[in-house]
Amino acid sequence: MPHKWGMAVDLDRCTGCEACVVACHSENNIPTVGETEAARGRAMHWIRIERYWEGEFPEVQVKFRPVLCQQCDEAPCEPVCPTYASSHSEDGLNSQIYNRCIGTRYCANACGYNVRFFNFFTPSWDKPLHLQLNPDVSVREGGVMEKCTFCIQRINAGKVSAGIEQRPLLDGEIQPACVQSCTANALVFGDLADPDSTVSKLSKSPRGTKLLEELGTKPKVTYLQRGSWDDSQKR
Amino acid sequence: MDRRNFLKVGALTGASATLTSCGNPEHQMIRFIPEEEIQGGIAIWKPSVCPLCATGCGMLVRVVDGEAEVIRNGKKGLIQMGLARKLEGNPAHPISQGKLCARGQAAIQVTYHPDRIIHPLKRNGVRGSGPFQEITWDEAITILLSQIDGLAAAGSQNALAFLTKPMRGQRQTLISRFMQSYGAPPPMNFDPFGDQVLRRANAHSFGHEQLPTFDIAQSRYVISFGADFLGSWNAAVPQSAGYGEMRQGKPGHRGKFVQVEARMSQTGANADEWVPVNPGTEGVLALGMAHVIVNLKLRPGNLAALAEYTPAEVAKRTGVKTERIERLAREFAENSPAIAIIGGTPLAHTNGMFSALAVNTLNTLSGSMGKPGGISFMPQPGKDAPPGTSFNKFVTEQLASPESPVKALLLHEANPVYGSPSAWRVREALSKIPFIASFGSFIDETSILADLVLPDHSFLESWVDDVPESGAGIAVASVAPPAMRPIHQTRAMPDVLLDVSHRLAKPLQQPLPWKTYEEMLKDSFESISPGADTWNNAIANGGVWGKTGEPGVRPLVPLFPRYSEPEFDGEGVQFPFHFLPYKSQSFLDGSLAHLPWLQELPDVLSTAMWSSWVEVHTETARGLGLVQGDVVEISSTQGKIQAPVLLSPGIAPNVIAMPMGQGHETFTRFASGRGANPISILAPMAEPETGALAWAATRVRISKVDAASKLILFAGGMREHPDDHR
Amino acid sequence: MTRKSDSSLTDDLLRPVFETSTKFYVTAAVLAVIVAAGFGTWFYQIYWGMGVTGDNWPVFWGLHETNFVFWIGISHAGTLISAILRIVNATWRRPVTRCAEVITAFALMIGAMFPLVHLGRPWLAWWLIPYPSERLLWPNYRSPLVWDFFAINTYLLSSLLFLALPAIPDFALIRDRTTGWRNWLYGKLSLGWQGTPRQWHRLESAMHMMALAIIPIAISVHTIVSFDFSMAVVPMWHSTIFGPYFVVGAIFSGIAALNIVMAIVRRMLHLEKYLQPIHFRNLGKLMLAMSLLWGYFVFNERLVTWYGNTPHEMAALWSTQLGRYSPMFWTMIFCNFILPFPLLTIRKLRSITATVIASCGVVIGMWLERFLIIVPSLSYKGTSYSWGTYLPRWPEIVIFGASFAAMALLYLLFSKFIPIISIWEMKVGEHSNIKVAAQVQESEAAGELV
Amino acid sequence: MKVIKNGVHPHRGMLTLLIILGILGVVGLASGLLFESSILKGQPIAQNPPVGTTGVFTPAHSSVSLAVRHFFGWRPAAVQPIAFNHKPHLEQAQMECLYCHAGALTGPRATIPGVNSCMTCHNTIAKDKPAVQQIAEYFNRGEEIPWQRVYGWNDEAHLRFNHAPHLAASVSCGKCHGDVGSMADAKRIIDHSMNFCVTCHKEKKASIDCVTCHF
Repeated sequence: MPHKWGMAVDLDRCTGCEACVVACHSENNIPTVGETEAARGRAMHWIRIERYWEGEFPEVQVKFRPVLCQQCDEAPCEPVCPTYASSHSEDGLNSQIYNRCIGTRYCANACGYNVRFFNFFTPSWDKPLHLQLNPDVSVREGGVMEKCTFCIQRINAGKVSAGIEQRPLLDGEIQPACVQSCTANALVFGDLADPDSTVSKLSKSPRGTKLLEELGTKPKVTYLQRGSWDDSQKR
Repeated sequence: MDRRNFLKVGALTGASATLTSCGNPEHQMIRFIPEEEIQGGIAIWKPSVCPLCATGCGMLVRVVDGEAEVIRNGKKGLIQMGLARKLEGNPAHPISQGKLCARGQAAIQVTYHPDRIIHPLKRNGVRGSGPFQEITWDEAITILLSQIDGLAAAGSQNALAFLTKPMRGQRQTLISRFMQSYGAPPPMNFDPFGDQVLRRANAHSFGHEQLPTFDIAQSRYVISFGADFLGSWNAAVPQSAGYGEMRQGKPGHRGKFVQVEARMSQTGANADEWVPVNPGTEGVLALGMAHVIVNLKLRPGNLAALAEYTPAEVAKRTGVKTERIERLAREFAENSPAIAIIGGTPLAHTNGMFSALAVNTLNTLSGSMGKPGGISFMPQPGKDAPPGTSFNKFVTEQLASPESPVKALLLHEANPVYGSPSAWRVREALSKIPFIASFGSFIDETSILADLVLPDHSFLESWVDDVPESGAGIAVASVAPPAMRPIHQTRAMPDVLLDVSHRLAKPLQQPLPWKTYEEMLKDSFESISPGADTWNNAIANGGVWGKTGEPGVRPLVPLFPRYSEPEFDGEGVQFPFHFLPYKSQSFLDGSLAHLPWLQELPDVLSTAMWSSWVEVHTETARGLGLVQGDVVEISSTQGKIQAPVLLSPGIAPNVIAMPMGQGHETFTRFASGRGANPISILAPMAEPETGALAWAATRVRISKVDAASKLILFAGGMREHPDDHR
Repeated sequence: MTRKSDSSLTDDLLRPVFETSTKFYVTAAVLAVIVAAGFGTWFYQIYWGMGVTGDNWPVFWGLHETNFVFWIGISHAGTLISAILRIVNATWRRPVTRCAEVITAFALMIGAMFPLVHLGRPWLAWWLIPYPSERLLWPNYRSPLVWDFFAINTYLLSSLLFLALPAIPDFALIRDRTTGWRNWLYGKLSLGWQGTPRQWHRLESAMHMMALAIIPIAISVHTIVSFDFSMAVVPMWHSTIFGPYFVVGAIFSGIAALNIVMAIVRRMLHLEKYLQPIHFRNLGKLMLAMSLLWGYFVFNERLVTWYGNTPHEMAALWSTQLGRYSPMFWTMIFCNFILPFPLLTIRKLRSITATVIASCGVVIGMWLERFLIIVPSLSYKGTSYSWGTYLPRWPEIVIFGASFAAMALLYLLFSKFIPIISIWEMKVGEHSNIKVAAQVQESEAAGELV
Repeated sequence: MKVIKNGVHPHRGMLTLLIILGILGVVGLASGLLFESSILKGQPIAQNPPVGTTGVFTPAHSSVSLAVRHFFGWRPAAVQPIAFNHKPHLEQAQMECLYCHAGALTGPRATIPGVNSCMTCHNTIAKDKPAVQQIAEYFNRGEEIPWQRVYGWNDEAHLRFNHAPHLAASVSCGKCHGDVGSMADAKRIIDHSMNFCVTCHKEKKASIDCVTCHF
């Protein structure tokens, strides 16, 4: 049975600590573009914490929202790619095949969430910083689009070991770097095809919403909205 | 040629023909035989301890083989070795609980930093100007020995000083023993933004001179007075984990969280209710709540002692409405277990002690001390090191006497030249010292003054140990062997110190019998919990932990502190704004500004990268005719700095705030000459009892200056459209 | 002016082919230098990466894509117009058609360059060609970019044919007047044309078929170009009117370009006798009609968006109406609508110069329109946190400039090798009816300035 | 032929024009090349390359020739520093592939054995052989032998191959590496084209998802 990888993001737990952001950089060899390029809007963060102000001083509040690739079932990025570099994997991931990418950047324009990032230059690391690179993930060269993969290298590794041991994958056995690092356990990853998995249960929560649902992209990331204290008092 | 290549040729045009002639990329470098058993491509996880902040998270290091450029017997070459690739929290460790914050995960870049000092250095030119020359370890040790022995010969052992960042565990023990047995004063810890005030207050209130541990997970109501406990204060990682549980871990019970502060912190941003108060009046609010609680007989207490803290009076002082005070008080009393936390800014006023005691009183009233969902104190096994002496005292003495009382200074990972107000004139003080040796891994504002640099291993390359002060309900002693072999010509500071202690003219064999730091750790751990394989288990798991003794809290009658008015430097007309420097979420007090991942990490509230900024309330800015990105000059009585403006609705109109961390003069290619350092313009105000720096007691004025803005924001929504950024 | 003898007409029209002034060489050289600079810049961009452009997150498309749409638009001048005119058999078309068709051919070639220029890894562009590869992969036929690939190639091929067919008799003409390599060359080009009635008949019928076929092709091409945008769920892109909107815009800018080119050719090759005020006036009328249509579409697009009032679309909309992009928008309105109107309607103002001025305005305006379709929408896409903006950098601007130089250069060379006015069609016109002459006299009576 | 009044002679006119254009075209491309080759030689470039303050950017390839070779998938055949001969090891000594290439069983990389593992046998066996003596020299110098990889893909393939699952699926070494036993030094006799991989994956009902190999 094919898997259907998905994520639940509990906005009530998320503290905006950004551990996930660095974890992602570390796991996926995401280049540090430097001051000049960052100023030109070329900084790469496969996962980011969006911050929104609400209300006015002194009654001001902030809402954090971790945004990563939503791994849509109806992904706008997929049909527009002329070379299938952006395509739907068996497990329902929006896979980005770097070697097939010719750099039209059409997928990034089509994406409603702006979670795709383009290698405007070929990155390099001041020695010996290159030793920190994760050998299980390829380093993308200039002209190639990249994005969150739900840590496909971890998914594949998990499948391989399970396959060799000839056992099914356990719920929570595979954790993307962001989920693993999330200090408040706000991120939960798992198989939506398995109704008993934690993520499936959370995705069905009454607090569950999808990001920009109106686009009809059928995201596999569910956002659990913040509860309010008074509700919990009523219960 | 098959079809495929034919098409390629077509695509490539004739140009390729001319291009193929160019040079050959593969160049051969000699490869040394590996010095360890290692299988290619297989990842192994090794325990370690995060050294970046005082939390002391236990972590796992993912080690995969790779080819590092090293020098072996004079030859440069490649060697296949196990290399740390990623840092994650150690699930078995009670503090980190398998998690690690952004800073901790970026710690890996300390090891691989391109500007790390890779071999011993000797000053070669004017002190502070920079030029160093490479020397061998033997030369380096000889120089150090001659200096120390020289002092001993002159009979002025007490002229030796040791300055470190706050350290715990055996490193601290080793250093203090070394100093003690040599006959020098105890080592100094440099930590101007630490929590001495709170520790002292806790000693008064609960008999523990220690930071508290909060059981937030079990708590139903958390009110925090300025404590950024989810970001940069105390044990942020376990506190975040607990916070998550408090919110959604207990079905049907969603704990409430109220934050009291003048500038919205990352923690404040998560609050159900954010309560801005006038700077320095947090304690007043706490006692106001206490007054209501006692008055309404929600808890027993001596109302007379609280007479002056009637809601009306408190409202006048704090700027918080009476009804709100009463409501908060009621909620706090009715939803137990409840926790009141104080940390950061409120303690950084001249009346910090008052505020701390006031909040402690609130906690005593709540009755959740030492209970689940309340506050406890971690037992700290093997904590025998005497407390360090005051750094301020040392500096003043230095400046006072014409002839430097300190003849030789040993420096380890402390950067006071950057990290203290310019009014302290640390640079002058240190410059008077004839000989300075630094064990640090980087050239920063302080270590550039050194005459001798003996670079330490990175924490991944050396034996690490720690005894966390707070963050878990049980006792924890962490220890871990090196996760990887050193990639540079460095040596572990403890080993060097032991080596030196044995080779002194009067060897310190007796107090420091160990050959290596490893042996010392082994002994200490077997003394903590005797047992055959304690040690092996400890280094396999990354430490030992468990219930050793009770996290006892002396049950106290609430003690009601006397009110003391906060004092500020710079009078209100000339300097209309309170100036709040705060620990940057990425760089803390600036010691992490050299890590590129953290430089490019968007600050979660401002989304700023690679830059420093000053937060100004939207209305205030409008009044001053300032827009997003305008560069302003911030002047206090002590000096002036420049920074771009960041509009924020989350800050009191009479306050401006600025993150610490940027504004380094010399601190690697990534941090040098970037942004401005708010610490430099702080007034040398102090909390009277502890003498701790009151870093929030400075007032400033701001004026627009004509300068190119270096404000780099990740969020295009804020970068391009400051008004639509909601 | 009276009817000329065939030979004098032929000599007139062949003069550019045979006479080569130094002025020509200088112009060609200057243009060639600019084109070379363009190629050098492209190489620079390939070497370092797309980062040398102003593209960023989230505005991943900028000037290159604008130019792509712009040039494809320009290409709609020729073939489409001449095809229509041929079908309705408007006699005044005769001197105009070839000028027009040439524009199509070259504008398409240049336009088709830009998709390559904008690629992050252009050396892999051949993956768009469907061929059975050892990877067992085909292009993704769901992608509008692949549709583009086919549509543009089809259009290029057919308009080249459409250009070549009626040129055959003229090739033959030159063949008969030359010796040596040119005799050989034009001999090959003229495909053994002898001018027999059968050949004439075949040519005519072929031209008719082509004319009929080319119109749907042309329309489909720019509709498909519009699909590049309208198929994506991006504010202001995801619109059903984009097809006709783009086609109208294309023809609009096409006619403008044609006017300008005709004026230049007229001046440089001294063809005042053949390209006459009437042609400009008629094309002007056509352009005016297009201007109205275009205005209607713009109004329509904006009104619907405003009425629909979805937050992100409104953000993009207001940025063009009052926000950061509004100066460009209002310039566009002025150039495409307010400027042409008086110049093309008021009799007193009507003149070649006026038409040319209006046309220049329209070309600028239409370029702005392409820019305003692409950039603001991308700037205001997705969550407001990730909004952005765009400013071009020098490589884009250099390549932009070079594309115009390339157009001029190609046109110059073409007019050097092939008479820019179809000689035989002129002759046919001379013989078949006197209309042209009549119109000419009438226009002179109207005191048209030449 | 007919010479037209006061005109340049047509033939010459055309030819000169063509020549001029040709030259300019070449200049255009050459300018690019020169600028670029100056980088290859490490000379300072006139215009600063558009790189970040941290100098984090390089061209996609260290040299144009490398780029071209990668583009065409040209890889020179591996030339080994020592004339290693698989035959005796596999035939006389009856060794398994996995004895030396142990990594294949448990990990992604088959791993080329280090000089240490050579010496485990060869400090006693066949010490007289010149090749073995060469190995000993390396060993004594404390250096690894710079063996060259025979197979493998260039970076643009973004291919993450893992030996372990293939062995678990009992794919014989020879299936992808040929009968190394019959060769002196291992040669790249099987083209590891995508076709080769995908065909086998299809036969074995293994996943042919792109992300199975490319990530």
